[in-house]
Amino acid sequence: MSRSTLLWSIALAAAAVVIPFYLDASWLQDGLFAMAAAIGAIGLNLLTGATGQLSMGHAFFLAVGAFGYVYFASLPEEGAHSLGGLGLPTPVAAVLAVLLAGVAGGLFSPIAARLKGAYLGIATLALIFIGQFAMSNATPVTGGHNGRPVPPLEVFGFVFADTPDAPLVIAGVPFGALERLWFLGIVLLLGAGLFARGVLRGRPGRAMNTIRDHEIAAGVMGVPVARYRAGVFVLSSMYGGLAGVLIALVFQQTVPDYFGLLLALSYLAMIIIGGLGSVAGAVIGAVFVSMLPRLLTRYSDALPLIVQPGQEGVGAAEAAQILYGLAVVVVVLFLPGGLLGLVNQLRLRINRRVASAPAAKHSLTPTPETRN
Amino acid sequence: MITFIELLVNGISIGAVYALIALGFVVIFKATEVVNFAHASLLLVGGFIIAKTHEALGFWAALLLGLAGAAVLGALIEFLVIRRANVVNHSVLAIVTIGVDIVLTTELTRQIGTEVLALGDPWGSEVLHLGAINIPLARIAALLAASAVIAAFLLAFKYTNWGVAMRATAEDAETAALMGVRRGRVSMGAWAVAGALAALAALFMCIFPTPGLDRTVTATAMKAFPAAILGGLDSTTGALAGGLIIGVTESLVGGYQGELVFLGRGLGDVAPFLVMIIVLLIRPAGLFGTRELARV
Amino acid sequence: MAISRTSRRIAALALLALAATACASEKATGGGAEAPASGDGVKTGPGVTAGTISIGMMTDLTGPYASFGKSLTNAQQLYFEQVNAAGGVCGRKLEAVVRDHGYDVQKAVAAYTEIGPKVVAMAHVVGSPMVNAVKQRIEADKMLTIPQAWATSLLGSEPIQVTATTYDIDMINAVDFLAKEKGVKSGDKIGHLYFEGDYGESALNGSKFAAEKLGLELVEQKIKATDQDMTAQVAAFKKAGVKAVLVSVGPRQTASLVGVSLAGGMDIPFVGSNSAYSPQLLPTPAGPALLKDFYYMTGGAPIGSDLPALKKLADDYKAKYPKDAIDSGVSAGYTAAGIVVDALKKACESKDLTRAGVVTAHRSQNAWGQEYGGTMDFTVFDKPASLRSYVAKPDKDALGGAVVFKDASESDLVKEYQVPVG
Amino acid sequence: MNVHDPGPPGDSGLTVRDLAVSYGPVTALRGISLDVPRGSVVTVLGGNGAGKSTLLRAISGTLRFHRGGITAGEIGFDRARLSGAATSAVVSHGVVQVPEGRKVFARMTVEENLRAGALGARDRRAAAEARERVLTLFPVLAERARQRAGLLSGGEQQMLAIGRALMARPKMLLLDEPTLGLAPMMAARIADTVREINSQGTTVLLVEQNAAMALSLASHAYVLEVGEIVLSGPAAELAESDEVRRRYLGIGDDRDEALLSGAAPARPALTRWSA
Repeated sequence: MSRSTLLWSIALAAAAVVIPFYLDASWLQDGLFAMAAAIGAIGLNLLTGATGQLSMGHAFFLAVGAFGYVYFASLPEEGAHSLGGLGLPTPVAAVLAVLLAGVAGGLFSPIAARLKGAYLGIATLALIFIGQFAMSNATPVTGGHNGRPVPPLEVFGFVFADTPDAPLVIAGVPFGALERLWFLGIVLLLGAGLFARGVLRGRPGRAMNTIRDHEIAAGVMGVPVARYRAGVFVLSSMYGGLAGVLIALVFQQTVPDYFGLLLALSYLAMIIIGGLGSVAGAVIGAVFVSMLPRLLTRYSDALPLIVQPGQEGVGAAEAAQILYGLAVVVVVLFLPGGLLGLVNQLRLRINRRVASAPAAKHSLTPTPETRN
Repeated sequence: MITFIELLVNGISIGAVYALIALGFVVIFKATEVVNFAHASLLLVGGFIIAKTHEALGFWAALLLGLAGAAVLGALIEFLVIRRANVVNHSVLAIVTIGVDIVLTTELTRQIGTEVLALGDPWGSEVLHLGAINIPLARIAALLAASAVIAAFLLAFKYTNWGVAMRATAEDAETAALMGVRRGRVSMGAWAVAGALAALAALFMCIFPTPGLDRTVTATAMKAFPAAILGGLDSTTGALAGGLIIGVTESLVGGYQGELVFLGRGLGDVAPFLVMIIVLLIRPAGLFGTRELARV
Repeated sequence: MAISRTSRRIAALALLALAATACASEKATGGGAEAPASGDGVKTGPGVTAGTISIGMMTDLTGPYASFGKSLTNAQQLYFEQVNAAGGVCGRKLEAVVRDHGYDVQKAVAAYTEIGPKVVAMAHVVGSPMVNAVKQRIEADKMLTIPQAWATSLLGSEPIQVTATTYDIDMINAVDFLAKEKGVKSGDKIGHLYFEGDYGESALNGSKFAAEKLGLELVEQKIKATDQDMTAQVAAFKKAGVKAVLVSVGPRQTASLVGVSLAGGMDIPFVGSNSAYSPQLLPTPAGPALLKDFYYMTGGAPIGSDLPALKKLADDYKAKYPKDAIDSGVSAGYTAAGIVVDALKKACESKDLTRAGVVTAHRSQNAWGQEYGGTMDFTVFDKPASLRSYVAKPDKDALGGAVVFKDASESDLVKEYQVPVG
Repeated sequence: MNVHDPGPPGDSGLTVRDLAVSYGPVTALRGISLDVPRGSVVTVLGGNGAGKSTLLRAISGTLRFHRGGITAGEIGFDRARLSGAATSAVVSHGVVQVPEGRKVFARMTVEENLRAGALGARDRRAAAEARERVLTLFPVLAERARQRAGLLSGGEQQMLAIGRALMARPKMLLLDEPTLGLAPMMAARIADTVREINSQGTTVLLVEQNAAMALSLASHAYVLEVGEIVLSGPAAELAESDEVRRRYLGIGDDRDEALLSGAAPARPALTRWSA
């Protein structure tokens, strides 16, 4: 770990810890959505970025995770729509939900193994439509169109929910559901990120990149291509499932409609914008795509060209859409490494300037430009 | 029986319109190996131009303008984005087209606003009565126009220099280049043709049985994806077959929903995708697709 | 080991940051606690200051219900302006906080988290999935909320006020109307075209109940909002030989259904839910078909009716928004704004402008809205506020594209009906 | 046995000067200089991986299909500069390549393949004449005009590939291992055809592993090894040289060696990935 990386990590960690003490709930919620998106995007980046398998159906696995958790954790309910549930302890439910997403990915992997490129992309697109159909018809599991409430996670008696009867106050700041979930989100994201980085930097990562770049060569070199492809698909689905569980916990209500095509496409946009094939890229892209519309909405009154709701002109939501569409195009045309590549370049430049300031003589020494 | 025939004819005519869109996918895929997710916006722009100009220009001139407008937009996307994107992985190009689509669709739907725009077609809500069978005139027009355009397209594809260059490029871009084929021109032409086909499809998507053009039209472009895939992304015949299969499936499943209730309601929308998955399980490159091409 | 040293440093730094600054945080007040009574002796809470009362709107300006959302927002802003011009409420000016969710559940949740802590009530929330997504929080916040959706799943919650009738009540009254005036009789078949989801399913509950009571056979066709062409559905209805069709879908699908039916020689009456019709359809090729034998049910009077309050609203609206079309959203939004403002006024009388105080004040009214053509009972919340539906008919020349065909009435069937709640 | 020393670039025929080519970080050719005078047949010999195909790609402008590029040097033909030109421009200057492996458009008919060959040319009358010439040269193509090219025998496919290239009425033909994988009889026929094409005035640059055949056709030859020219001279002289006899004409063909050492990339299967 280099000195600058260390400093960066410390700054980020400090920021992450301090944020819930300052920002109000809606910022925390946006942050949590971004974290969930980042986990999902890391998974998709393993699949699409690192292994070259186009998946447009990632939202389906998020849905499996979200509804899986709700079903495993809820108690059955009688009512206008009777709802099923297993009433398991919530941490168990969360783990099972992630596994279930993996199983769903595993069930689809025979198809995934047979198809490539565009065919795989559109076949996974079918998952979205079939998933929507299944979710709105499987009312006892999903609550139908309206979805169902999400039981809060409870670990060793600590509840990740608002507890008005027994408020938790730390340093004078009341800790509600979002403040508590914030730390859970950070832990999950960190774990998911480190694991994925391990995978990418190790042997499996190299094998995945070979499959992406030269599938036949990978086969010749003795990489079990089919097994890897299926394995990565399952792993990526589990990341999706985990993201789904976190989103459900933040939402407090899961609704089938949410897990639609737009969500799936936004995940693809994230990994492209952030940078294909790396963990940091996925995180940067996720933050960009999920925070952009919120920032524009919030500051629409201060921004030129953006009108208030109800007026003629480009509204904040539309501006965000256009910007994020443009970002995808611009990144592919001009920033082959995504925002991550840009960040690395800037960092390199700053480091070089810092390094060259005291000893200008050495500035002629070539610096490796192609660092990951 | 009458219901069945009505549903079948309806399905075939919708299928012909899907085939127009699917052909656009196929042409672009053959020329540039890109799956074009910006097709929805080509559809929208064609319809929008027709809707906005038919009152001033008359329907036929507006239609021509719509076709030309969508063709120009297609060519522009190729020229400004696809050609300049220097990527190895074609999945990335597909995602770029998603970006393009988001930008264009957002702006166009903003322009359309909350209106339902009429396209000023000459067929109105008239219906042809053949004994007990009723078929809207607009549907017959769709069937005839789509068949004529598809036939013309297939002939051009087979017999013109443009078609030969397209097919040569699709089969082996490097060798085609060695023959002096200008790849840029071929792919730009493909995008333009796809745009025009989409505009024509937009016309028939937005006239009677449906009330007019509004922001939801883009959703229909999604249904042409399974059509193109199940036929085989690199096969023009496949696009035709795929379009018809999807149209007829959708029509029949919708019409016999009552009898199919055990499968869950609202099946009509998913049926195309289910059919597609089943076909892909048996033939991973689609019904008429070439196997190697699936490796891209 | 670099890592462990790093983590130790991080922990130390974090603790330091916490200790040094947490106390300075704005959040460290305990947030959301009710402020004591202000100078005028009125107890206040979130969204109410000494000079302003903030009211939220969660609307759809960029999604499928954009035209409806725009009318709602415009009309409510108009209402607030008028109230402010007349001196405001409780000596305070009303201020609207508008967020567009584009009919996206996640955006709605995010919007609620953002504006929820800053407002005293929600003058409208478009879409029942959106209301459902934040229902628990609305209840926890005791936030008076007027959904612009009429599904039965929204009933049963004290702070949530569904205006007038629910979709099922409308459909029961519709079947009654068909039986009494359109010659539908026992043994006949009637069709029901409906959207998947709350809206369609609520409506279907009503039609099922009424059909069973009257000995009718119901032919169901469920579609999605993305379906545009109703040819297949018409063929199915025709095959079944239905005598009339109930319509609980969007305006586009209604236009296609009615147009195709008539063109195909199926000349029967159609009765829609209030969300099935929009005056924007009249200039399209489906217009003539809609004018022929199509009706729609609505709990609130259509803006084209003769009520003086609505006539004045139409004039004021036209003066303020000359470019915008007038549709059902205008009267619906205006009425909902009226409900919220009246609750605020009542709460002011009892010197309690906290959210809970507003809900309590609201729930004390049992005959609200005479001037808008329907009395609503707000004292119960597990039943619709009204059981009476108007039958409206499209009309090219009328304001809002529709006139009252039959005055609001409550069918005998509705009295026996047990509304499913939640 | 002199190390090649080309004269100053003339305005006739093909001239290559100090050419270097790399694929990303990998350098495939360096310091290549060679001349193909107008009307001659010149051959470049070399084993697999020596850089023969790269040389042709550099001339025909198809390096970018393989993510490669010219990093130094010049290629000229008559007065035109070919280095840096688009493939279609190279074709319109009259330099046409017959790709290795007889890449005919397998899903198109023989007739359509020939038509594709004329796509670079504008003149219709000329195209008709070229077609006459090709069909006289290869009567079998006329017989099979309506058959799918993929169904032809190996030799027929090679004839089609050459015929297709001739449809553009080239001044110069670049041939990439035209006898690879053909039976000796068929290889001899192809050699005869090349001779005939040359006698009709077309300059030929022939890249081959089959040194015996190539040296019998060519007036001048170059030997390429690991990206550099190691030998060059009049074909007859080279044919007498011990080294060439041992390495390219002897038994113990090093093609097998190359395969064994794993240097042979799985070319045909990979072209689509890299395209």
